[in-house]
Amino acid sequence: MPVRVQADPFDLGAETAAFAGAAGGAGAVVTFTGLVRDLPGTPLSVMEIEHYPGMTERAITAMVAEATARWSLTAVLVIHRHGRLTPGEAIMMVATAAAHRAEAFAAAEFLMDYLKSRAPFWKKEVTGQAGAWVAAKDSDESALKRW
Amino acid sequence: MPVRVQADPFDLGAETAAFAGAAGGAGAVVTFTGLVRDLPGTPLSVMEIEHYPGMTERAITAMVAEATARWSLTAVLVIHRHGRLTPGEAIMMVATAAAHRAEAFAAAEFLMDYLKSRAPFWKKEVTGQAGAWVAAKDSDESALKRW
Amino acid sequence: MIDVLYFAWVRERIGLPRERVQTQAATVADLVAELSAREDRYAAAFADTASLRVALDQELADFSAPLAGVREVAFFPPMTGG
Amino acid sequence: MIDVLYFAWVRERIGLPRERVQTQAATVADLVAELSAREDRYAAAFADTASLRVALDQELADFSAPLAGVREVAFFPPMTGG
Repeated sequence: MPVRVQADPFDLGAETAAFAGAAGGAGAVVTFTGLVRDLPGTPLSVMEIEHYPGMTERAITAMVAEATARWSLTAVLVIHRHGRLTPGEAIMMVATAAAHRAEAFAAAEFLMDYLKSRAPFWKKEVTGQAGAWVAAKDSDESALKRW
Repeated sequence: MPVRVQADPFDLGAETAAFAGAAGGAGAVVTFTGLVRDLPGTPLSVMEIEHYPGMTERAITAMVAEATARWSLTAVLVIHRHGRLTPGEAIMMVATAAAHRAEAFAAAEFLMDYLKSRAPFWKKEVTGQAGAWVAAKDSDESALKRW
Repeated sequence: MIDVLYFAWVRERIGLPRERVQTQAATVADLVAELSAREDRYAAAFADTASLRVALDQELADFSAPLAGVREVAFFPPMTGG
Repeated sequence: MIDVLYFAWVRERIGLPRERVQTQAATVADLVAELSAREDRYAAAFADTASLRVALDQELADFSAPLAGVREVAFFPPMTGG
């Protein structure tokens, strides 16, 4: 199943290796991984990710269908976590496989731009007792205009 | 060392996991992997990759320095194999880490465009006794113009 | 009867994740007006609809969209996935 | 004396990967002319310099580049890495 929304951690290395191993006729594999930042010297904060069960899977599946229609992809994978994540953990990954690199890159960027602004996830950074919802960026909304 | 030119296979999963694990303050990791195509129904052919020892490392190191100067990257990795590769094997990988996804994607695409046309590697596809040098593509040369 | 869902700071401001609402509202905007008239916490959550998004039956929609036949309405801030 | 290296089909056509060449050639183009005059296999390899690339001391260069001070010249087809 190319779309997985889950609370559990995933193994980035194993997922990447399995994806490339099953990519078959592809010459080009692109992955994107989003990480909870782990900045030395800053107070340790966790990230809480809320989502809209049902709509999340539906929205991402529609994005994957759109990407598959636009580019000749031999495989696509989207994994996105929700719940409580600690610094350094992978939040999500996208992988695309295609015969040519331009298509694999374009599809991965397209999926990322849509995931950022059109998949129903909301991030909250919690430091100590205080939590702050991450604000959506205008640059993320405007990134959609290129597609 | 962010540039490795080697005959030995590399472990894509382990390299990706290690890279993301060491990316520190990065929120975004992009990888590109080039694979020897493994098309069902076509005769099995191996790929022989010749390179120019010394110049290869020098050229890739210069590309990495240029990428690091252009974008705010927290880490870069380039692994490129030479010698005899079989279908499905990884030829090379590029990984970039940055605070923001646009920079990680741009740097990875930049490095790929330059590796394709400016790093001294030459691919030969060998099917049975016959070998054919892979021709450079005009589209790869023109891809450089965007940077 | 319609299911109304709230996420992220909308959920926190209103103080619950979902409720069933008896309404004759014709559009999303009408429903927002009805809810805002109930209590301050609703009025606070819906004060600036430009900073809110709405989904009807799990598809993004506009505040002018009709509610006829809709079973589930969700209100939330701009999404921050990826 | 200068080291001259050949790669890929240039190497195959000329039949060796490298050689030391005694030359007074002022430019890469002059060196190509000297080598082409030696034997058919060199003439064949250098027949179309538009399809060749040259590196001087491991840096890409033009065929019009001077050879003064250069220790290593390499001829090869357009690169196909990645």
